Amino acid sequence: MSGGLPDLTARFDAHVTKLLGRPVTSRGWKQYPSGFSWSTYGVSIEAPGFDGVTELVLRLGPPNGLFAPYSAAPQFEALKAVEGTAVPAPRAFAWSDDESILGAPFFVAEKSPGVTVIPWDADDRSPRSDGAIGQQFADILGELHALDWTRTGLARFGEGLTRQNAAARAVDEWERGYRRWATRPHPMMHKVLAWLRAHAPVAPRLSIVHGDYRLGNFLEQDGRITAILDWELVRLGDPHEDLGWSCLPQYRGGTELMSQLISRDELYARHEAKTGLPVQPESMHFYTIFSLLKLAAVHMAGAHAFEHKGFFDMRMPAMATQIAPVLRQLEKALEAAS
Amino acid sequence: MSGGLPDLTARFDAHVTKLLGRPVTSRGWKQYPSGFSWSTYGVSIEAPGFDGVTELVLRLGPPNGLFAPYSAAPQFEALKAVEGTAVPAPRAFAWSDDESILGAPFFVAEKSPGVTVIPWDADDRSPRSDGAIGQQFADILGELHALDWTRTGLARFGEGLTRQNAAARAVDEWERGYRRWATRPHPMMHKVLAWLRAHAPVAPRLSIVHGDYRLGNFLEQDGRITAILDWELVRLGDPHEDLGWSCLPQYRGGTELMSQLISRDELYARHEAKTGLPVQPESMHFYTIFSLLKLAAVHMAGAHAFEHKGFFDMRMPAMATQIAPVLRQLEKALEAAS
Amino acid sequence: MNNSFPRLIDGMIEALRQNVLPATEGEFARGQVFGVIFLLKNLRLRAGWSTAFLGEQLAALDELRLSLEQIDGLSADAPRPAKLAEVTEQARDAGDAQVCALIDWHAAQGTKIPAVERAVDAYLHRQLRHELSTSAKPMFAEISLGKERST
Amino acid sequence: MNNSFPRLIDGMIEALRQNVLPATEGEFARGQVFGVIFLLKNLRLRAGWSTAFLGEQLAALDELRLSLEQIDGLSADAPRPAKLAEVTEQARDAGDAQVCALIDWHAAQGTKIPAVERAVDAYLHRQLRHELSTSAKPMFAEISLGKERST
Repeated sequence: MSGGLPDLTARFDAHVTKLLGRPVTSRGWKQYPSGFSWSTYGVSIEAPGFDGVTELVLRLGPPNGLFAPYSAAPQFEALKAVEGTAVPAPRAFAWSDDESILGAPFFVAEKSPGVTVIPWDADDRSPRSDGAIGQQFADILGELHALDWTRTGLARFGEGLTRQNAAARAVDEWERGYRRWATRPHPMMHKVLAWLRAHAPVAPRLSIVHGDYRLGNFLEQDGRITAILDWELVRLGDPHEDLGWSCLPQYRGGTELMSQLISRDELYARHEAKTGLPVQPESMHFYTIFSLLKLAAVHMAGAHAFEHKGFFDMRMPAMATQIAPVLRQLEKALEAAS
Repeated sequence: MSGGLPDLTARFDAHVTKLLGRPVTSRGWKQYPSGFSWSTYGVSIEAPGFDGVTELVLRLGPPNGLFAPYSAAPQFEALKAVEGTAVPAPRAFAWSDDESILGAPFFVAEKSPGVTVIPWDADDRSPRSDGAIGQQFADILGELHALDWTRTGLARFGEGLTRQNAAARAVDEWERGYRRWATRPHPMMHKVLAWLRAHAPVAPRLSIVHGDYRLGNFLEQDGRITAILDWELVRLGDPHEDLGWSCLPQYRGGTELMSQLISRDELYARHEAKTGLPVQPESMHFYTIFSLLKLAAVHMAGAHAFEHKGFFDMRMPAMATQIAPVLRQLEKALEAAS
Repeated sequence: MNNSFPRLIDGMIEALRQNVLPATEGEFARGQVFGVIFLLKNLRLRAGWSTAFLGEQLAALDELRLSLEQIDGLSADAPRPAKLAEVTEQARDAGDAQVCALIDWHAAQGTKIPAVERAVDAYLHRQLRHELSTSAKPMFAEISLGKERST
Repeated sequence: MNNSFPRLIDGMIEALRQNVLPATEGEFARGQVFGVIFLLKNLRLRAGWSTAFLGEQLAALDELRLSLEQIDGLSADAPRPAKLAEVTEQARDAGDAQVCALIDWHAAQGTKIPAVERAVDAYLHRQLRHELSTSAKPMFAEISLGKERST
């Protein structure tokens, strides 16, 4: 999408003009550096805006992005599904996968207040001292997993899904990712896939799974989480999947705190209080190993995007250097399991 | 010298205060990007300045520079030697090789008016169309070679030098350079050194040799050459040495013009008119091959400075990539000679 | 780490061209970026994964091959790495593909053979240790924040 | 081109760090520079002059060695490249040092041996042709001016 901002601005204005039925001229365009996958822009429009909102975020899934080809539908439906619930998230107003509109799948949402914290910035901006953010982090995840999604737009992504096949479907999905993105064969991935298939647990319920729930993917302001972001990996499945991911060592920043925010025990306890579901040790073990496999596959996607899709962001090959460390973690995790 | 400008400014002010016997505060510091070897700064001081001059150039020879370790003496003496002659050059006011003063050998000269033309910028800024610059380029070189240097400060660099040993001394000097800088053995250099020793000509006279006389090393303004610059390779020797260097294919920019400025015949004719010395074909052949050997050694100095002296300027290894093309030219030149 | 040396070089060149050059001020600094690009183009023509780097990976494959040969009664159907003729990426990838096939085959067997498991695990461990020992210290903070890390 | 692969990589890293980073605006672009630095550090651990690149140079040395063997009456004192055991920079440099010694020795002889001259010239020619065919198109205008060349 490089170099195309003037064109993007014009196309955005034309589309919003059509949506709102009145002439709109956007201003104050700013690209946010965060996000490895979708491009994120801040933009203002004149009042009355969308539903009164004039400060917007536009997210585009570029054709050469990390997990491309993209669809904006799951993210849009997830934001719609949590609107008005105890899960804070930007309100979403519009989306399309029609690339003729802005050149890529996109959605438009409100710009939520607050700032993000980058997981590996150990230097400053630490919001973690009083634990309030960590408690919200746990509570919001519990609220998300307790939601009834069956009457939301997400329901169409759950066809044929059962508590029995949820784990196998998750493994299938990321095995497809591995086969799509690996730039060379990785025997350890085969070993792990075989283990996962042999140890798939039954889900205690079918929940909305955020898919990338961790430090770095929410906004905070004045000690409060104002919005959960980055729903691009949202799916329906076992709530343990999000717990496993958010407890990855990668997000602990060398601390004992999950996502540098909350102890494992407190996370589990608060999650159980919101969902009524006790955390199952076998499920956590499975989804920890699953999360490492998924992380390895994400790193492979970085190598693939850089080498094969012309996505020349140096973060991609930098991610690719982390394949071996994650495979090493998998080796240790399987050793511990045997 | 990176990062040290505030310190350099303070030390410069202290030294100039001492030289002029009154408090001096410099301002308007600017580093010029040109120059592969010495660092060049433009700086202003209050009137009355040096001899009325307030716009100065400071050149420093950094300890990790291309041909380091450096001495400022030859350049200073050369500028002094041509002062008041038909060879336009900046007036020089002060110099020292004492590194305790500014951290490196340096000299201070007036800032001459005009701009440089970079040899490989084929795009624009061409001053060559009317030939006037080319004629001056030839005439000034002739004037330089006709100068009597025996009563100047350069005389001390000519001890033991004769018309008979001038070529051998030039070869010795650049063989030392090759041996100092080569990052690996280059058999072609040995072949060429043997050829040069077997074909050394007698110099028609002993002249000041600029050592790097070409497009890119002078200033021009309004169709006139205002100053010959970059005297760091100045030596005493055969005037053919400068002619051979300024006729290198590297400086022709794909044209038939020597240094993109003047035809070979006209250069020779004007040079002869100024010096009274006919250009000798055998000497030109020798100094063409010598100049290619010297250019190859300069390129090797680039590799050496980058790999061994911590001079992390990407122009250095870029120069190093040109060793093989120059060795190929030498191969062809020796083939033509045999 | 990625697989293809030339594609990695190409990507570095494009990142400098597309992402760094437009944000870099001054002809000297931009010239330096072009200098890095130029050197990368030369490396593309002259460099590759080193023999030391690939050789150790291939030695690990060969060790696995020999271990498998010594397992009595291992089915002739079992995929296994072939004997290696040359030190190349292609040889490593072909060997790893055979190890992948062996793992998949073994996972599908009703009766597991512990000696196969041990041989494969020894290979995976040796390969990973080598990968890690030829990896630079991560610089994710610098890459994300655009500044040197203070710690 | 330079001799030492790791030193070349180190120099590229320092040029980016010292000359590019301070002149690059914005955390994204600076982060990209760190990304290139990080990858270069990895290449330093994993890459080197390729076997294809060095192998051709060593084949040229071997050809010269065989040519010299066939010259009748060449003095036993004449330096010459030794038989090569391995494809490394060190082997190439050692061979080239022997060729340099041969050239110096021959230059010092009263009577020149045309066959030696021919054999050395054939070697020099083959080596240079290979060097040139593994060189990227020069980018001096870009490096000096900090912008893409329009031609």
